[in-house]
Amino acid sequence: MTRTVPHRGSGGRVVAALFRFQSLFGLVAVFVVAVVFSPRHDGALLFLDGDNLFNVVRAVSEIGIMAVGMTFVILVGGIDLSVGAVLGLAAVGSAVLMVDSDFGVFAAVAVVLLIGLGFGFLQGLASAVFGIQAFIVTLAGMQIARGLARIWSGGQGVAIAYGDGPGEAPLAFSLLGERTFNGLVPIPALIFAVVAVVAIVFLRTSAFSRHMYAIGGNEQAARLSGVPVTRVKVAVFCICGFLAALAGIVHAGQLNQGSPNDGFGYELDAIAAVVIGGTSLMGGRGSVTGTVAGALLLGVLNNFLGLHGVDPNIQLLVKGLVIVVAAGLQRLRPAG
Amino acid sequence: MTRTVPHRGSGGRVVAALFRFQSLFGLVAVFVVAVVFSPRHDGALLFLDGDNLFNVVRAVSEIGIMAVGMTFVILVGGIDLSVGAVLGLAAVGSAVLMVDSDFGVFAAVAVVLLIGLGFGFLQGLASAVFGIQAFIVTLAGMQIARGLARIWSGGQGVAIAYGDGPGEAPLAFSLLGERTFNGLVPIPALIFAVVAVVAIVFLRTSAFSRHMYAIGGNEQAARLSGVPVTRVKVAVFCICGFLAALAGIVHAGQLNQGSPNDGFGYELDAIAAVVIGGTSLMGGRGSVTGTVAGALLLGVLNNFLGLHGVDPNIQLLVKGLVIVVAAGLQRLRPAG
Amino acid sequence: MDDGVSALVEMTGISKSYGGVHACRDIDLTVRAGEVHALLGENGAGKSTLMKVLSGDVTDHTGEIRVAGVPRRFGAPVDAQRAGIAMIHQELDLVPELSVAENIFLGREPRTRLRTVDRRAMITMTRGLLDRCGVRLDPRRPVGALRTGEQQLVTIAKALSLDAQVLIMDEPTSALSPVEVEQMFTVITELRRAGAGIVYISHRMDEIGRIADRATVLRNGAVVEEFDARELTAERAAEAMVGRPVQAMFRTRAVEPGEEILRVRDLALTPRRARSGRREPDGISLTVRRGEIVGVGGLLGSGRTELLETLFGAGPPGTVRGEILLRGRPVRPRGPRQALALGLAFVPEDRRIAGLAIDHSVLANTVLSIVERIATAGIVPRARETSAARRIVADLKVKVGSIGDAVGTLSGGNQQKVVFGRMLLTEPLLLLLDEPTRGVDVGAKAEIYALLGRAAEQGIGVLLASSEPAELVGVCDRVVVLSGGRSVRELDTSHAGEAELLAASMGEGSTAIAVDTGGAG
Amino acid sequence: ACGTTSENSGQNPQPGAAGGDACAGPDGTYTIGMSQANVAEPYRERMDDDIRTAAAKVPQFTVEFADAQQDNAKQVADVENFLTKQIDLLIISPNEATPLTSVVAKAYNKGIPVIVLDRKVDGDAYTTWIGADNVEIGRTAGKYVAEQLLPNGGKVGELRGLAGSTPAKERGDGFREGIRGTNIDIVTSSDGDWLREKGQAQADAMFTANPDIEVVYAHNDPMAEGAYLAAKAAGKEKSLKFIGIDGLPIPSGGLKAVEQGRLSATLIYPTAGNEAVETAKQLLIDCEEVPREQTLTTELITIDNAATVYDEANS
Ligand SMILES: Nc1ncnc2c1ncn2[C@@H]1O[C@H](COP(=O)(O)OP(=O)(O)OP(=O)(O)O)[C@@H](O)[C@H]1O
Ligand SMILES: Nc1ncnc2c1ncn2[C@@H]1O[C@H](COP(=O)(O)OP(=O)(O)OP(=O)(O)O)[C@@H](O)[C@H]1O
Ligand SMILES: [Mg+2]
Ligand SMILES: [Mg+2]
Repeated sequence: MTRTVPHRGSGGRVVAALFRFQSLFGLVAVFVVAVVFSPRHDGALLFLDGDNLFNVVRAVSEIGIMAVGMTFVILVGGIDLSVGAVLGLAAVGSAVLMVDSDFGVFAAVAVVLLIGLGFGFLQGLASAVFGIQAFIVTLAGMQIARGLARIWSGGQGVAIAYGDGPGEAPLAFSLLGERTFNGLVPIPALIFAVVAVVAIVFLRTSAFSRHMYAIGGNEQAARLSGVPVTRVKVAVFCICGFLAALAGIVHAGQLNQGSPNDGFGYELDAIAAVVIGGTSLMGGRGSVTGTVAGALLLGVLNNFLGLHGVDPNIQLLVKGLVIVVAAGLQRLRPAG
Repeated sequence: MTRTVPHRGSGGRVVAALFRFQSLFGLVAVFVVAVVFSPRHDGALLFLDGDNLFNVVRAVSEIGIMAVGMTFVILVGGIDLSVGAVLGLAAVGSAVLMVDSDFGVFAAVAVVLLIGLGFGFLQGLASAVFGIQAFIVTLAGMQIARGLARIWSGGQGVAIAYGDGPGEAPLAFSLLGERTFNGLVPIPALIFAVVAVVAIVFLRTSAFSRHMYAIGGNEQAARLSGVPVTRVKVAVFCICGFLAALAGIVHAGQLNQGSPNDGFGYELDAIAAVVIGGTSLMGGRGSVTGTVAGALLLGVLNNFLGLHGVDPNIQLLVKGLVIVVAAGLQRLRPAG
Repeated sequence: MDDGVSALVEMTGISKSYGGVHACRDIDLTVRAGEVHALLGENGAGKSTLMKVLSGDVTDHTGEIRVAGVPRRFGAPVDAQRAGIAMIHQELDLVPELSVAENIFLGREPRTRLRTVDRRAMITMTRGLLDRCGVRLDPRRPVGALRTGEQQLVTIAKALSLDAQVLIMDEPTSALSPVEVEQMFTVITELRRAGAGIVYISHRMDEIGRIADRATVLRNGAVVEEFDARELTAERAAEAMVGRPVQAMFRTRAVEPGEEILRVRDLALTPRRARSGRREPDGISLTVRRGEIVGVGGLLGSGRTELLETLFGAGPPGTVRGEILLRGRPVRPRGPRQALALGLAFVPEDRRIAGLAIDHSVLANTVLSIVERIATAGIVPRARETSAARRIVADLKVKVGSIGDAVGTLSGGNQQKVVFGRMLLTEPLLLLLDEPTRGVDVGAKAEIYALLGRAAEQGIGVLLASSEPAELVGVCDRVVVLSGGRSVRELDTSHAGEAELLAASMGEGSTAIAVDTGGAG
Repeated sequence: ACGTTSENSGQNPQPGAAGGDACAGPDGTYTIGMSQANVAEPYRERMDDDIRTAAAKVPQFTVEFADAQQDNAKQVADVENFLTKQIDLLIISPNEATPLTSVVAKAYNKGIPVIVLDRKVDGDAYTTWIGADNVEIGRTAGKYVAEQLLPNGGKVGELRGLAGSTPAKERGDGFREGIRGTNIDIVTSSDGDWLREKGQAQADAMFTANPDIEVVYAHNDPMAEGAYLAAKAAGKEKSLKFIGIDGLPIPSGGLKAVEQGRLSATLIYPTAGNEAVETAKQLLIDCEEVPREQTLTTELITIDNAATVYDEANS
């Protein structure tokens, strides 16, 4: 009988619509700055050079793939500090399996992805079933993955040589370092795009994703509504581990090597991408679209600073400030 | 009238009393293992050697000092990833001020502590006033502090030579590398102890600490109860920055050098110490006693593994597992 | 007992304890088809716990549950839902970030053929459910943006969506005003007619006589009496719950109001950033004098909460127009801290969200607002702290084992008293109370009213917002009625009664609330 | 595990070529991109500094620096950025060999002369490599210990660089070659991760567990300094000998440590910064051929020559 209709003016509606794309604000801003202040060469804007733009995407593809998985974990209120180390483990795994153990590409990739998934699974168990805080579980997981990678690789980077002989990896794997569509689109960028699109669609349409949001928003309510909280949490860590391993495979393929130190510190970049994209570290709020925007923002920023040859130390300052400002932009959203 | 007095048997009471010291369980366990499996020399347990024990404390003193500040930040539900970088900035600052700018010890120390405090203040502002998540603010702060340290030092470690001449630091500063009480107790360990005791007393008795716990427990309720939430949060970041700077001074004094890369990754150790000590990353629950125990646990573990000359890769695995188990022990607390 | 009506649920010998607390001891309870079974008892009597056992939330209990004659053991809430048992929880368990529709179908999302969520079906079905409850809400709005009362309606719709044979309603009306309560009763009647069994928990005694068929009274975790509810009077029920006659609930004392403490004239707030779902003050005038209890009445969303928040400086930042005079001096509280310093005290509506740090001790929660005051040089003397807490716990008769216990283990009413006590310790001039007896049992209510009376006698002014007309009329000297953020009427309760209050609330000047008398839709 | 990639071998590289069109003589202006693996190691920061100082003396040169922060992938992106900007010459000090090989080849095949410093890349798609031989340095250190410090044999503790890094392996292997056939035992090895504080903490444990160590061989000077501090705390600094590697001519470097008597010796690990700029000059301004490999020699520094070498380096 009661009606409590919220009256919004049409102006409010426009603002509201605009703010739906708020996670893109930072990216757009940085992009515009990068274009306007792009260095030129023979009058052409170097930043807008097709190759350069694809370089940007390629450069962020690994962080981006990991950040998608990280978004999932953060949405349920967790965090995964192990992704960088899992990337390293996966890179080593791909190299060792193909080079030393003579696995085929598919076998190696499958095994490595399973390892990532399994690693995520164990972390998920520790955090969801035994109730140990995800931060500390994955901090420990990071060390363990790094240790395993060192042991497996014998402590040294394992170079991947291609060919049919023993000790050589199938040429197919080197595709990861190539470009497609007339040599324009790097394969890693393509993989990132596919992962992102699948994740976005998944988040929008699946019941599982509703459960994720619910757990992050109010775990108790989710449990009472019959959401299989533990299972969802564990699954989310599995996905994150899986994607970190995928990023590791891409890494190895791009660099023709798997080194145990690969991916060092990547977890922080991945988390930064997620947060800049507007996902709350408290869980329950955020999107993969935002994460992709966040990753691209970091990429454009790196590229822009690099193109200008900004002193690396100043780069640190600028990047720090941009991250804070971009995260601050997320706060402008009108409440409600 | 209903009485809902919780009747605890005396057995329950003992258990409850025991669990008050739960944060020490892990430390005790690791300590016992370290003693029992200590390498021997002429029949004496090397681990229990007085020098060795003090070495352990000295080695964790920097992490310990930072972890005390980190405890404060985490208690109000925040986190500070910048402490490692602030340590580096402070180490550089001490060296540069004394060596290049001819500051006296007290002036240099005062300025550096103020820098740490100011850095914490800015981060506190960004997080408490502008509502940007502490994780991301301090992640950016980490980069900024690192950049500043690199710029200030010119990228190279600044050696501290002692003497009265220009370009030489006052001899008093070298005390930080010395031991007192018959050359037994390292000064850094003493500083750590003083910081810890002050913090423990402060947390137990002060009105300010009641406010901290309240904010971590329920920020909105704290605000409505008249707790100056913003001020407390900012203050807590100031304290954390201050202590990180203190750790940086200790670092420079011990190593006779301030290098911009000092303290790299220390933030994770500090957080690990806090969490192993039973402080919840959600805020509102925890103690400095636990943190001290956590830091010592990490130190004993490192020392033990080092004494045995365990393969560094295996060390990573062991440390990871111990961290998870120690954090898991915190979960044993009986409900209620 | 067996009068031919089939028992949907039989619980026998149910016991459950938390640590040393026996929340339920050997309880038998049956729920029959087509009945509304009221479950009564003081705060902490074990009502919620018993129902959590039935709904599969609490699983480590002893005793047996039979559903339609078949013994069942639930491992999780889903199991109970599958067995046809749904529960509306006392603490609103919704996910703020999800929309109304998503909340209602959480865990049971309708799927398309591609196994994706069928959003369109979900929204249509939600509309239907909300219509049934008589609420017009956009199913796509996030629940976090809804008022407490609206959220309560959503939980009701959610429970309805389960099409449960047995529906447990744990204080479903605590945040509702009379209009919505009526609507809900219509729904309950419908359900009953369809053969569902309903367990109804409420501390509003007048509701019990109206809606319930049978009543079971718990005390100390055990069943003490069963009634035919239709002949149950409020007094009789209260006596059964408390175990002795309850003295007159509302005070009868004639007030001798003193000097004016608070004068609000044409108060209006334009928030810097508009937040949907809020009704900021838009022209409110009222006065409170020493020793006076002034009520704030109105419908859901009339702006009572927002008025109190604005006075306390806890509202959103924005431009305040009009005047607030505290003892004749103009003030403009910028925040709770400043308001407290001025002698204001505020007890918020939702104690879990805004009142308490649930894991912290009763002690820590009680003295929070005065730790600075009792500290010397920033150091809080433990003795003073505990004595203050002990005193207030004794004064308010808070039922707690030791002041070191976590406040989350107290019953709802006792939690409410802790928040109340914290504010009394600040020795305020003016108490701002927002639904202070929400979820509080009759006995405790009487205590709180007595307490208010005592506070008033000491010269404290009280401004009390409430959705319960009986409370406003019974406790307050005057009632200011709000509508659409304006003060539209002022009633003198020595002349006016509940009927007039209701009429005034629903009357003129309302923009936010359109009362639709023609049923749903 | 050092494989090679074959993908650039078809590109017909010209070893030692002057880069053809790259050379525009003294009238041109040149942008040089310097891609550094990381600047967290003092040695590499010094390399950058040397390049900066040397290039400042060549008016035609502007140098831009990039810091890969120990990340192969970032270094690839850094080089790509340089290519986008169409630099005239690339100097790169690779983080690791294989991962950088293909991007270096890409630059080289575009006609950009590439000077590789310190660590090599695989294959031969670069113009020239300048660096020192870590195995040789380790061997020299070993011989010094065998001949000067412990002629009658004795026990050595080793502080290793970061596990998994090539120099750590090479400096360790070389040292073992240098002491082969003597009575010297490496009784313990710990990872100091190149860091002073890590060296100190590891040495603490090392001295406790092995009180009879006489010499500490550290893979770099900072770790040797850390070990010295640990010894000092244990009151053993007089009876122990410390040797390090790098010998950086900076105030916090090994030369000063030797001069001031904390370290017995250090071995110069040349940064090749000056040589790189010199080579760039030959390639771009003088249009000369350069040798494919320029191996720089190390120098053993003891208290006798520390001060002189320091002054020379900073003159
Ligand atoms: N999670 C818990 N931990 C410890 N004790 C609890 C817990 N939940 C309830 N209790 C205790 O169990 C008893 C019964 O609580 P319950 O919530 O069932 O009361 P209730 O009858 O629903 O009261 P109210 O009317 O206030 O809602 C109380 O003494 C309460 O303190
Ligand atoms: N969009 C929103 N954002 C923040 N808080 C909100 C929002 N909507 C409602 N609230 C809060 O919910 C409470 C109001 O809900 P409730 O249903 O209790 O209203 P009420 O008390 O019946 O009506 P009122 O107090 O306005 O007369 C207030 O605390 C208000 O601040
Ligand atoms: Mg209850
Ligand atoms: Mg209200």
